[in-house]
Amino acid sequence: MKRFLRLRRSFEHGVHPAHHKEQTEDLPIQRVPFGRHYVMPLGQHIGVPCKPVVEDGEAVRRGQLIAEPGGFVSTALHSPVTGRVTKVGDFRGVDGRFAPAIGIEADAFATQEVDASAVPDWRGMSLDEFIRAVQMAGIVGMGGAAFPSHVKLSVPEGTKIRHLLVNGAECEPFLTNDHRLMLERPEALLEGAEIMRQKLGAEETVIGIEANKPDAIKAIRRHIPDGQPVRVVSLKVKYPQGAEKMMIRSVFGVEVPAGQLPRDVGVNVNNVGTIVAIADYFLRGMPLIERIVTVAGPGVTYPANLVVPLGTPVRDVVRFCGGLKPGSREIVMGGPMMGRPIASLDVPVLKGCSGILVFAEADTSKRKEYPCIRCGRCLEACPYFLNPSRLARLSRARMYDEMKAYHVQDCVECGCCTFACPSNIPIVQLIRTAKDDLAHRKEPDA
Amino acid sequence: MKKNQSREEFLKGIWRDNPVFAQVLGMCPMLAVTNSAINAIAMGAASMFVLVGSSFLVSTFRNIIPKQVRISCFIIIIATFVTIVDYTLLALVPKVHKELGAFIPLIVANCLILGRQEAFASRYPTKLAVMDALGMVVGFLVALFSLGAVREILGDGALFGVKLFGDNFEPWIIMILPPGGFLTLGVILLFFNWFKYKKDEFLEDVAAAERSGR
Amino acid sequence: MDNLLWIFISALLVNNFVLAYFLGLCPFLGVSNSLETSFRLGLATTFVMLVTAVCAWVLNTYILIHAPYLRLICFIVVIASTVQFIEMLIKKLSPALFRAMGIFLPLITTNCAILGLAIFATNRGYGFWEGVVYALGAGIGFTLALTLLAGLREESELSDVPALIKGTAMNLIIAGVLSMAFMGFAGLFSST
Amino acid sequence: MKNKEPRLLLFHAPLLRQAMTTPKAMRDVIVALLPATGAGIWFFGVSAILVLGASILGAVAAEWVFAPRATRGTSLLDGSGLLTGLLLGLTLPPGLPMWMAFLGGFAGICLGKVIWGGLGHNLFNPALLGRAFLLATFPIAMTTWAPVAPGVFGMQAGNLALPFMQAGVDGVSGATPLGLFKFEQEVTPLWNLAWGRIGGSIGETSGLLLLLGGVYLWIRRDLDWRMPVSILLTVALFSAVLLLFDAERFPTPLFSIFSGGLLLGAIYMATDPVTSPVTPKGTWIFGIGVGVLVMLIRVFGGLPEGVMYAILLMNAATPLIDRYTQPRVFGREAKSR
Amino acid sequence: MNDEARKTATTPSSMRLVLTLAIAGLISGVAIIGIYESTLPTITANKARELRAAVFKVLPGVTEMQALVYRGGQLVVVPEPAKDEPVVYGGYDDDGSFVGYAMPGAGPGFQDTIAILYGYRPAEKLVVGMEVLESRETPGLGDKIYKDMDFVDEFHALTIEPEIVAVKKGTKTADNQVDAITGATISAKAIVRIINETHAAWAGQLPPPGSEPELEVPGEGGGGAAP
Ligand SMILES: Cc1cc2nc3c(=O)[nH]c(=O)nc-3n(C[C@H](O)[C@H](O)[C@H](O)COP(=O)(O)O)c2cc1C
Ligand SMILES: Cc1cc2nc3c(=O)[nH]c(=O)nc-3n(C[C@H](O)[C@H](O)[C@H](O)COP(=O)(O)O)c2cc1C
Ligand SMILES: Cc1cc2nc3c(=O)[nH]c(=O)nc-3n(C[C@H](O)[C@H](O)[C@H](O)COP(=O)(O)O)c2cc1C
Ligand SMILES: Cc1cc2nc3c(=O)[nH]c(=O)nc-3n(C[C@H](O)[C@H](O)[C@H](O)CO)c2cc1C
Ligand code: SF4
Ligand code: SF4
Ligand code: SF4
Ligand code: SF4
Ligand code: FES
Repeated sequence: MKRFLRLRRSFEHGVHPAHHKEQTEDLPIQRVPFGRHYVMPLGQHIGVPCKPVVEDGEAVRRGQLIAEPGGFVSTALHSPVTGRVTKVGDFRGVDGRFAPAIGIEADAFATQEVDASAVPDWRGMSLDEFIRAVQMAGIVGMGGAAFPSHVKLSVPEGTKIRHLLVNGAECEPFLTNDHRLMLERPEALLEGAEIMRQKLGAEETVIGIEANKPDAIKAIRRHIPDGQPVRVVSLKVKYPQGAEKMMIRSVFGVEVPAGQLPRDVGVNVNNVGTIVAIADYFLRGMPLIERIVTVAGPGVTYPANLVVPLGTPVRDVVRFCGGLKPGSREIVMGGPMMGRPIASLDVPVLKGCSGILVFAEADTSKRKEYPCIRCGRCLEACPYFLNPSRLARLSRARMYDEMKAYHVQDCVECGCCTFACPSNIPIVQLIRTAKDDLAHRKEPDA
Repeated sequence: MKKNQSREEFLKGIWRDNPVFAQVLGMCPMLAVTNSAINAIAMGAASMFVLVGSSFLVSTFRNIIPKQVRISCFIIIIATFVTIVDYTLLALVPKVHKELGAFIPLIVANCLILGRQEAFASRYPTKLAVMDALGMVVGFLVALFSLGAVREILGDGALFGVKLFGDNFEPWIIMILPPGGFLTLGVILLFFNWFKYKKDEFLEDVAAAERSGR
Repeated sequence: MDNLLWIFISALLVNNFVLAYFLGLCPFLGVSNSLETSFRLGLATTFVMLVTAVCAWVLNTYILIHAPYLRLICFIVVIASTVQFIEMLIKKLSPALFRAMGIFLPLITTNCAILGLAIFATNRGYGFWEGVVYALGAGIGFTLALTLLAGLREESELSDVPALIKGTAMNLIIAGVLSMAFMGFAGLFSST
Repeated sequence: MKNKEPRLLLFHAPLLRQAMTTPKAMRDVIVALLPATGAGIWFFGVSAILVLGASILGAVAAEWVFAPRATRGTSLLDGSGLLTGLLLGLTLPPGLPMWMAFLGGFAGICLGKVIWGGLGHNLFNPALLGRAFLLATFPIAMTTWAPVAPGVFGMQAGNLALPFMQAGVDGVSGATPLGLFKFEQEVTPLWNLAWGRIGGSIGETSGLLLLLGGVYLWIRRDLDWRMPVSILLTVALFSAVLLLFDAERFPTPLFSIFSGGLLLGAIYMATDPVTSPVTPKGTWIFGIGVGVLVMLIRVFGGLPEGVMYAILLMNAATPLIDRYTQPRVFGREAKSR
Repeated sequence: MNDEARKTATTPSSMRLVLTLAIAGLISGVAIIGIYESTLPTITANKARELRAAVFKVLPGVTEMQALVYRGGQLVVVPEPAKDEPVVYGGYDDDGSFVGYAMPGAGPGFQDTIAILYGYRPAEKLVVGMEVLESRETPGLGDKIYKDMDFVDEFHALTIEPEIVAVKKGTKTADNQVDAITGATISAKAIVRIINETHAAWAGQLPPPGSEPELEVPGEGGGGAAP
């Protein structure tokens, strides 16, 4: 059975949204010209916010450290441009609320180049030094969660990482940034992967890519240096193929036990963007100061794949793409399935922002909601085999504690259930509400 | 004072604390024998005799009966009265007895009766106890009758066996069958709730009006 | 006279104690809000019914033929005391079992389903085995009805039932529908 | 650039949805039922139209009357009330007085839907609840099967009985294939069963057209194929086994499947998503349960037909089934819920 | 409430408890026996009257009856048949000559057990009357077995051998056939089945026609309890 499943190279359940990638998949990556104002939020990664090391008015160079980690699950921050720190204080964040950040004004006359003076010698490093270096390079998961990558590297005693899994699934519709990256910089990807693999002491690197990117698969296969243990695996096109646990299931045919982490089955999962970031730092000395963003969606005049300096206001990016079409009402950071809607165009591009998608009101989820008719479509969709219908009804009845019995905590909020629901029930929000309630009720005693 | 207290005890059972509608007690005989008005009345009468009689005895001897064995005593007393009723009906009106069948002896088990002994008769002086019993049983009778009447009228097109709608009325058989019992009582309870709800609403409005009036 | 299979099926489905005879409604409406409780109450009832059937048979064959007028009192007293005795026994022998259903026994012993069983069995002149099978059918039937109702009630917690209907009214209507559905069993195994 | 800042909305992801919506599902079912309905009208003439109309009217009326003033009318838009009425009508004998059909639809929606809080909250199948109510209330009228009408314009006198009055003429009962088989040991030829030129409820007679509608629903992914399959398989197996015992007394599998309301029930009523289990395993259990009950009632019970009762009984068991067939969660050991 | 307090204050001796119960029991016993004794005659009289009425109904022309049971290989007359001992009633006309048996029988119907009494004339092997004593059949359908006179009348001259069969309404041809009731086939067939079964059960025990037991005590027939 397991064997058979492995042959299928996929997981069970999940959904098949139209993937809308044709808009951008053939557009080469471009650079956005530097603008004037940049904002670097201190808490743009999962975990503890970082601590600024610059003051107002201080001059900073592109790639210079401007904030250091605030703890272990935290990373450094570097200036995306050469210029002056305008303000260390509160700026409007993605959700519209104010949050601590560093404002930088670009120097219009500076040559915006990174001083690659100090390229670290990763071979010489011990694992701990390497982890520290990754942390100081400000590298986090580019797969959307923006989880500090060094944390994943630091495996506790006894657990042995056998596989490095590079996540090139890009299962979310519209997004093609990982796709272009794999197509245009396969060497960098392979170099980065090799660095990670050696440091982790993993036996092999597996690169998982959805079957709808044959060119990327070919490109990478072509560049694999002989002797480097790399496997490129073509995966069934299905959302959420890119969810790490799903991908592990697809590639290795094993399920990561609930509540445990990939490392517990000897796998370390990293997004292709993350891997390339590793290569850029350890081979070219460039910390994480820019990322590739897909700008697409029915509301964008000229869709594109762009290299965007972190901290660039969405407004500038959108303007570069020819501005918004009339009637655009919703802008999402990330993918249409899991991304977050943003409250204003001043929001800066963050490390975890894989896409900027613009929709008109008609395309959004403003649809009439009907009662749950218990049709079971959501059960058929949920990749974690939960019972979303039940969870939603329990949440409506405010019976949050009962929801634990139905493993509400195992939900990753992938949105498959809501996608599948014919009654347009906001299942994910209902589940999120319950999770928050449970979490906050826990706080006092924990 | 005492006078209208006993009146109070009598009245509460009929509506506010109606054993069936408000307290949901003694359902079994309630539903089982109410497929015709006459049976309902007969059952009510039987229960009345038993309840009033035993309440009288219990409250008269309430100081003599030790707590520890009171339940047993209650049951013995009740069972005695029930047996008496049973034989009397069998002797005087065999037809009715046949209709009510096994449900006369079952009056013993009726929660209502034991409940009243425990909750009231064993604590209060005879007069009040009897009044309370009367009130309860009249309330019980009202419930039984309304149920029996509805079921007979719809289920047989008749009341007390008198045809109401002429011969080719189509009887609603279900009303005489068990489901009819459950459904009818359910609907009656629904109206009871609705009425209470409306009443509360009304009272609130009045209160509000007064407040604004001040 | 009636064959055992028919006695069993009749008591279990066709003439279900709760849904066709309206016996034991108080626990049916009172306790059925939780599934576990309902199920255990059902088991306890089944057990007491078995005891009752045996008691009734003994009484009928040895005592009541001489003094029929003592029927009611005998039934009550004997059944109650026997159950109490067994209750103590269980408490001693298997605390687990006691916790499972013992707590219900006092609640049940005087309820009308039990007494009804004794009286019906007597009226139909059932012999020992007939009585036992009858009790088994009635008990399991009671458990079945109780469990179904409990399940439906728990489900209705999740649906927005209008406030007016919530409570006894709703339970009665569910019961009504159930007994309507059980009418389908009418005549089961009687014509074969 | 040209356009001024838009006021941004903050709808939550996922922004994408698959095409199906609940009202569409209801509409599909109605469409799927049209052929069988047409056949009913063809076989039973004006009577069929009258009965169907009355039951639909009853259902919709109840929906309308009991809707809270605020949403009055809107609850009709999802079409589930109409569907309930139609399905109920299809399960009624063509000769039924219209007032009874109306009452059935009304009672079905009241007891079967409104009380529970409307669409999606009901525990029992409203249409079948309505039918069960009628059958228990007017057993004679409900088991009086009009013969197939002479032509499309044929009509039963019974339809026009005054409200609350009897249907005067009491027709021949037991004229359904099942009745004939059970009480006169008389087998109806299979072709008649499949095509439907036989006595019975308006919508139940034409097996082939019902299957056709089922296929349509299956293609549109509106029904869970497990349900009809499990029911029909169980019934077929059950009667096949019985045949081994006594080929004389028991019906053949094909007869069992095509006679009575089995196809209508298995394809359109057991599949009512609201009142059947959500979990796939639960669906199998439900289906098998229905199959077994149907055969029990038909073969060993007093009534000639048991599909309605079987489905209602399994409806009652659905909460339990759902509860004990929770799917195994990803990365966890298999356990009940 | 103060008497409440008093009660709890004094914990009575177990002696007192037993005594109380004993007294209560005694009183109730007396009461019950009293009512029993005082009502017994009327009750038995009622029962007897009902029974006689039923017997005379199912055996036309009968004016006297007595209870017969099968003991020691033959039918004997008993004033008081023992409990649950199968019994039939012999019916006799004015001049005391035997007319036929009234035979009680019971069996499952559509809803619940049906109990009937039917008259049987062994000489012609004829069923000459049938009365339903007890049934919970559906009103309007099943209860036609005693409300629908056409059906009841069919049992006035019915050949019982080889056996009675119920046929679809209006298709009666032979005189061992009964027209079933449309809409209540099952109940109708149940009646027929009960008669057949009862007949089969007694077949071996009834004496050959002509040698039935004599009428013993004129007047009060056996007051045996109806089944
Ligand atoms: C406390 C904590 C510790 C983690 N440690 C590891 C780790 O050791 N190895 C790993 O692969 N991922 C680790 N993760 C990261 C998660 O497995 C996951 O990769 C991260 O939350 C982003 O993944 P997502 O995009 O699927 O949410 C950790 C996450 C948390 C919250
Ligand atoms: C529903 C869901 C879908 C995801 N899809 C992808 C994906 O397609 N590609 C990807 O790289 N990460 C995806 N992620 C994030 C991965 O689970 C995982 O966090 C990431 O690959 C770890 O690498 P990173 O920490 O470098 O981002 C997804 C996460 C979730 C919960
Ligand atoms: C609510 C209800 C009650 C019924 N009651 C009886 C009954 O008491 N006796 C009976 O023989 N059939 C009863 N039936 C069964 C059918 O009326 C009857 O058996 C069926 O129509 C076949 O009989 P037929 O061939 O004479 O029409 C009942 C059916 C229903 C739905
Ligand atoms: C496949 C399918 C089957 C349905 N079957 C029924 C049915 O048998 N009876 C009914 O009242 N409604 C049925 N409905 C409509 C709807 O589910 C029903 O009105 C709800 O039970 C009302 O809450 C069905 C809907 C679908 C999609
Ligand atoms: S981040 Fe979103 S779009 Fe990108 S790969 Fe993961 S799921 Fe797909
Ligand atoms: S998909 Fe929507 S309607 Fe269907 S069961 Fe799930 S929540 Fe209910
Ligand atoms: S389960 Fe969902 S909420 Fe919980 S940590 Fe994972 S993604 Fe976040
Ligand atoms: S959001 Fe949660 S419940 Fe819904 S499909 Fe994804 S994991 Fe399952
Ligand atoms: S009256 Fe029957 S249990 Fe209470």
